[in-house]
Amino acid sequence: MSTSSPPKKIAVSVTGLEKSFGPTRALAGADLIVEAGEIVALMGANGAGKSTLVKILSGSISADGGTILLNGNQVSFASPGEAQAAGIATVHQATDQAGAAGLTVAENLTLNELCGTGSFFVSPRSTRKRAAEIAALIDLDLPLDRDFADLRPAERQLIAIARAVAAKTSVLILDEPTSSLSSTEAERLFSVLRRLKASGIAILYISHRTGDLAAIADRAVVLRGGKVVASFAKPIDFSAAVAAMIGRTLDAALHDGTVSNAPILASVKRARLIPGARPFDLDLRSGEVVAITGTLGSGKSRLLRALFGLEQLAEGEFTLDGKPWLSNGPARSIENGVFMVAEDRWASSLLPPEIPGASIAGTIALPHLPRWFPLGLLRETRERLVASDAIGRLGIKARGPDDTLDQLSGGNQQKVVLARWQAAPCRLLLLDEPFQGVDVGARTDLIAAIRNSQSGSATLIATSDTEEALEVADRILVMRDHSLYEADGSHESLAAVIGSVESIETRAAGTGQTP
Amino acid sequence: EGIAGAPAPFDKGGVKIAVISFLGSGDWLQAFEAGVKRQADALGVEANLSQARNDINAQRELIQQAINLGVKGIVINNGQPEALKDVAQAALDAGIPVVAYDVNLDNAKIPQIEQSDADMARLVLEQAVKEQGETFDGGAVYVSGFAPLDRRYAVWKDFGKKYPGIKEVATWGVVNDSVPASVADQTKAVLAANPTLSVVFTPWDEFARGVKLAIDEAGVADKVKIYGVDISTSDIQAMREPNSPWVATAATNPAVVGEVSVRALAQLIAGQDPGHSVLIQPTLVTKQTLVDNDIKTIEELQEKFPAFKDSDAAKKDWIPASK
Amino acid sequence: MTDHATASSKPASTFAETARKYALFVLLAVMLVGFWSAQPAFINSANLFSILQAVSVVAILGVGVSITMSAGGFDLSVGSVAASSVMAASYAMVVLQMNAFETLGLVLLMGAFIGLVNGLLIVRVGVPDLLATLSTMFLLAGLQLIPTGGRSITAGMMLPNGTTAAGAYDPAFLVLGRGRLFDTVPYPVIVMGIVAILAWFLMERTRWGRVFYAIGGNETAAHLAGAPTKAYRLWAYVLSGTLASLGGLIVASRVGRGDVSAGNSLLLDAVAASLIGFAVLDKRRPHVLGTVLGAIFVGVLLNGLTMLNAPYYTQDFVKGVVLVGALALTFGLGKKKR
Amino acid sequence: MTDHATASSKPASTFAETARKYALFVLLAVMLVGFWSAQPAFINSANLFSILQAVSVVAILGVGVSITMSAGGFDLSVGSVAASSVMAASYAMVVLQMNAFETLGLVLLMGAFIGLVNGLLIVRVGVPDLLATLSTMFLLAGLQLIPTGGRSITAGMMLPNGTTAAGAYDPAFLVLGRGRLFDTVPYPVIVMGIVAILAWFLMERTRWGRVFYAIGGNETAAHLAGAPTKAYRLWAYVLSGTLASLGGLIVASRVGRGDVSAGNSLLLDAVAASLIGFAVLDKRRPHVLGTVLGAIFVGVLLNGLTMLNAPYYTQDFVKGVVLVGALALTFGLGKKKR
Ligand SMILES: Nc1ncnc2c1ncn2[C@@H]1O[C@H](COP(=O)(O)OP(=O)(O)OP(=O)(O)O)[C@@H](O)[C@H]1O
Ligand SMILES: Nc1ncnc2c1ncn2[C@@H]1O[C@H](COP(=O)(O)OP(=O)(O)OP(=O)(O)O)[C@@H](O)[C@H]1O
Ligand SMILES: [Mg+2]
Ligand SMILES: [Mg+2]
Repeated sequence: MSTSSPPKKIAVSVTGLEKSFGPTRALAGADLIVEAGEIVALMGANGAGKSTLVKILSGSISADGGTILLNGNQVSFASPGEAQAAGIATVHQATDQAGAAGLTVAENLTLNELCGTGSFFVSPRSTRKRAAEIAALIDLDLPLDRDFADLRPAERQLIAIARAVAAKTSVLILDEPTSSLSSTEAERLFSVLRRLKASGIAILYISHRTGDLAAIADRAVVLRGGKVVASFAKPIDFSAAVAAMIGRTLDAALHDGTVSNAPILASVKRARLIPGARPFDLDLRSGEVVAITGTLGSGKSRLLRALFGLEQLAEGEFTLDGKPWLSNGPARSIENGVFMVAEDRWASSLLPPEIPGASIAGTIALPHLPRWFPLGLLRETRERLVASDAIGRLGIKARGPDDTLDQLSGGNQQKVVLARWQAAPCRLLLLDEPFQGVDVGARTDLIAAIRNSQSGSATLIATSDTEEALEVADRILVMRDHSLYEADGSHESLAAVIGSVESIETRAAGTGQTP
Repeated sequence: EGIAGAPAPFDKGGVKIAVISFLGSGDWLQAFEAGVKRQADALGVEANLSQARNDINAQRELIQQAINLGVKGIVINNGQPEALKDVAQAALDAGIPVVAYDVNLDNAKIPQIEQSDADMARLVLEQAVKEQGETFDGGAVYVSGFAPLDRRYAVWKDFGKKYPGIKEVATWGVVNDSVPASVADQTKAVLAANPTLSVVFTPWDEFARGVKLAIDEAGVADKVKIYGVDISTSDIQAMREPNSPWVATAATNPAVVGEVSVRALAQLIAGQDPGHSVLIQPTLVTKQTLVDNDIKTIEELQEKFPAFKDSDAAKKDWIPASK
Repeated sequence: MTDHATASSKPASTFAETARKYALFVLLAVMLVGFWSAQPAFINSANLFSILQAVSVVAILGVGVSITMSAGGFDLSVGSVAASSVMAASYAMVVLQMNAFETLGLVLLMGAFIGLVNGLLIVRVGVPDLLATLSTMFLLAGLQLIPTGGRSITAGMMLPNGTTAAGAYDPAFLVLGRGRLFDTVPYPVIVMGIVAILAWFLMERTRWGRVFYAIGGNETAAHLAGAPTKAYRLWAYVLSGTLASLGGLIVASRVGRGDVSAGNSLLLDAVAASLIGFAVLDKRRPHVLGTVLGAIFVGVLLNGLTMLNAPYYTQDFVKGVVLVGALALTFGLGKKKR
Repeated sequence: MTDHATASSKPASTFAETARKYALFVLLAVMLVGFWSAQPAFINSANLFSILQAVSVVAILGVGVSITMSAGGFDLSVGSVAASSVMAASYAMVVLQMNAFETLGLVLLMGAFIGLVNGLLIVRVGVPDLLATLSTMFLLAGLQLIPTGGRSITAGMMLPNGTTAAGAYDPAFLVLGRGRLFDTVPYPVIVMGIVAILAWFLMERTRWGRVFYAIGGNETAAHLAGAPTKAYRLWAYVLSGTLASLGGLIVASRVGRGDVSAGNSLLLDAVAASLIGFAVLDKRRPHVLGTVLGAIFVGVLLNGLTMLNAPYYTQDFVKGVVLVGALALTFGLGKKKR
């Protein structure tokens, strides 16, 4: 299973790792080796057991069986603290665990040192100084005094990454670190990872973005049903890897974008997202799927939030079905068939397991309760029915509609959140980073589901991953400095559009323009 | 284990009574219940003691519960008439005799035992006038809503009318979990604001302790004197301290109150009539008497003052004296 | 595609799970049998009803507390709302000479209004729940005494202006607290039953209850799912205030006067009831059934101990021990590994 | 890397922000001046020190409460720990005839032990914080009375076994509560000062303090960052228990006898102090400086009102009004849109 270059030192070696959650066997004897100075991509469908493996390696849960060798010594960690002390740094998949609210950005950047063995005395000044050093490692530029609670998911993810990179360990594990990052930030992360790799650190990298993996992985290992089923050395054959992962081959994802002549369903006129930004127009035709991409903080989420009624435009107006549309909040939007999946699913959609309605059925039903049960009286059979349907349709890996979301893998949680908005007829569907952590197979299914349900409605998707945009959209727009750029009106091919988009971005970066 | 020669049912024994107090804790209650136990033991009676902890509603429930339990008689210790009249009547209807201490249930069938709060306050305030003259700036610690305190404070107000020279310059007070400490903090503020203050009337010994603490801390023990109500071993020691500002207190012996209550109830159970009103006279205790007679505890006070130790109220030949 | 296991049947629950779920019921049964054998009078129906009557006020307040808790808040003011309601009811009848129905209406409105003030402080002004309700608690504790200058309210009392109060408690009002249906079931027990059933239905069987819980679990998520979260949180406090004043009305009609000491320990007991309720059915969250059962649990314990003539200071102790025991059992058995 | 996040320099704080930050200080100053002009005796140093002395116990307990709160917990048992400590100290000296130092050691150990039990119930058994400490609260309220059969403890008292207690309060012990440094500063104030400084240093200037807050902000995140979160939460309760027993020692040495009380009002006051502290410096979280200032704030208010001979029942009311006002000011000005 290991590659054939003997002089390299084995940093981590996992054999026969077992872990069950009740009846779910998350790991069924997984084996894995990562050598020093190597980046190994761990691939697998949603629920394959990747995060479980990561959690065991990082000491946050304990294995039921199997051995872990770290630099040749057998280890078993009782806590994340022990794993860190032994030289394993981890970026976890869940962004809600990336830092502590109530603490500042600076404190969160130095959290590992605070929680581990940093200097005993701290002051706001010393913390800021150390935090600035850590932030510099990945060129992170955030106001150090901002409360963590006010950060956006991408920023939280970057903090977690900076912390792990700063930990100076022998093994670095990243569980979907780029799921909220755009390609620019991801590219910056990769160069940091390459540098770390050169200094002899072993890196385990998990992602559903094949593009990312292609860019940095030396080797790919595929996990399926809790076991390693295949391993690919460089050059990695991704279509074979995906086939091993999901048990089937995917059709070429690209579809030809036809120019839609359908009537305009929603439109934005002369809009400024923030004062001083360049005004833009946007028309969404019925049946159309439009993707917006752009760098971190460019305003994608803000546009979606404004359409959903969570924020106000600085200027400009919306129309929906030809009538002016101004929502004062989610309730009104949902009533009128404008739905939104917000970008941070942990903060925006998940309920703690002990409360009623934290199940798959309850999560899907929550926004539809007034419509489904106008008299107020709940009928759980109805909720279960919809949930069972979604489980089957989207291939959600769960025991049934009553499972609570905390038991699902990240990707499966995302599917549930998406399923929620397919459970009711809609006019305008706003999806903010909808494929965060969704495996390629499931993504194809989701895209199919989105596209099939698009007869009388429009979909607007914000994504920082151009590959995703390419797969899902009829039309791609680029958001930069809070303004939209339609790269090319002719739509000869989507690939060409992306190409021109990238060049605009490069030009813009070249001018040194700041917002 | 009955008492030979006693009227039924005491000749056979096995009598069970309930004693239901409004108070929740404290030295007064402890002594009262000890008196109840002593007399009940002497009578061969089982006394079921319960406390409403200052919750008048709970006291109703407890009386109801005693009726459920089928006791032979009920002593109601303190409380409020409006809340208790109808449950007391329910007990009578169930054939259970009731006596009430310090709460006027206004029922011909219910003997009232009283320690006369008014008499206690008058005793000690007369002592104050005797020692401090008819002209002084006084203050009272008082919180309304507690029936005995209301009655004692009313006497203080009357004294103010009777002697125009007595001026009430401040009233303060608080009832919480740490009365002495909280009252001490308040008193210090009062002392600072009213340098002329020379007499403090404390209708409850917990208040007196707090005021004494403040006077000691402010170092004005020679200028400000405390006239209080109630007594306990620790009160005696506080009064005996050299240069203690607490110079006099008036009290009945709570243990005696307990004994009298049980005796009156026993008579009712035996079908006899203890009389509708049973009065227990208070005693004035001054710092001087305590020091002169070298009295250090309640027990020693009882020895030196037989009137404090025992009361003749509600006695009968067949009722054995408590040990 | 993904090789997921979709056994939609729930797995057979383990022994530990069942034990956890019913621990408090079993304990209650054991207690009932224990007290019964020690004191046969314990189990007669009059006594059982007086236990229920004794806990009715705490249970009603506890239901309010648990509703605010499910919506992610905490109402520290219930005790003083109840106490103020006792004073207000007495004032209405004794001083203002209102009749029973006017008094009921007035006091319930007052409770709702205080709840509204709490709610507005919290959702409009943005004061944290504990802080806002703590302030209200202090405020009411003082406010309720001002109209009468600190005195208790009784028929024929002297008013601060020197006149004598002309009114008295309406006998119809006293029936609420003192009467019994069919001469057996005290009305407070019936009120408690109705409140419990309605609240249970609201919280567990309607979409509104679902939203209350969703807000408590993750307010942002509930908001994004279209729930008017502020309105819901406001309503939770209004409900809690109204229920607290209902509890106060029962106390008033039992006590028959406006007493300063009424409602002293109601807050802590109500909170205790709803916290014990967490353990009932192993829900680990506030819920109505659990709250009522928690109140009854404590009521049975105290009644039994009194019957057995346990000294008063052992009661708190035993309450604590049983609590710790029950909790250790419930939570200890279900220890989840991280 | 991000192209927005412009200058890392702080924006000039707006007027509202500054107002919010110092609202409580300003209010305190206004109060001081107001009382001073109404009653010149208010401002003399003896009175100011007696205010500080009056708040010292509440402040010390409040610091404990705010430490557990910052670690995401809540200690409802501080009041009864303090009350039990009063009884324990008295018992140690009066019945067991210990001297001042043995007593101090014993009682502080007891406080730490109770904190440990709380902590273990919470982190080992998994009982929710409020529930566990509520149980302990009830348990202690009863337990403290069992050794003396419900009597308060004074020299020469009769013990349950019929003998007379031979010991007495050690005069050295009384100095703690009654003595003054340089005949001016009461020792309790000095103890409060030391506790406040140490706790402030611990919470704001050491790694440990940051971790307490991190745990309160997001326990999982702190755990994943390598903090032994269970140990920290345990320690928070041990600290809180120890501080509560220190508060109890001060009460005991002041009052000079073992008084029966449940300590509930200490609990509420301590919680109030740390909640008011949220508003100090606009931190919106529990912190030591705020707690101490919150306690002083209430102390000044009560002292001043007493001096002005305000009826006792207006005090709670004014406390409530000022609280609501301060909070509305602090939170209302800084209303954040969701
Ligand atoms: N706490 C838990 N309780 C119950 N089941 C769990 C728990 N955590 C994980 N599982 C289950 O274990 C399996 C593996 O989950 P894991 O999170 O390791 O998947 P993953 O490979 O990381 O998936 P994804 O790509 O979606 O993040 C899933 O079926 C999941 O439902
Ligand atoms: N919660 C917030 N607090 C402060 N600033 C915010 C917040 N949300 C958005 N912003 C600001 O608004 C601007 C646009 O952010 P938005 O979230 O719309 O960007 P985005 O393109 O969606 O980026 P991302 O890829 O990070 O999701 C950014 O400059 C950001 O700093
Ligand atoms: Mg995962
Ligand atoms: Mg975004």
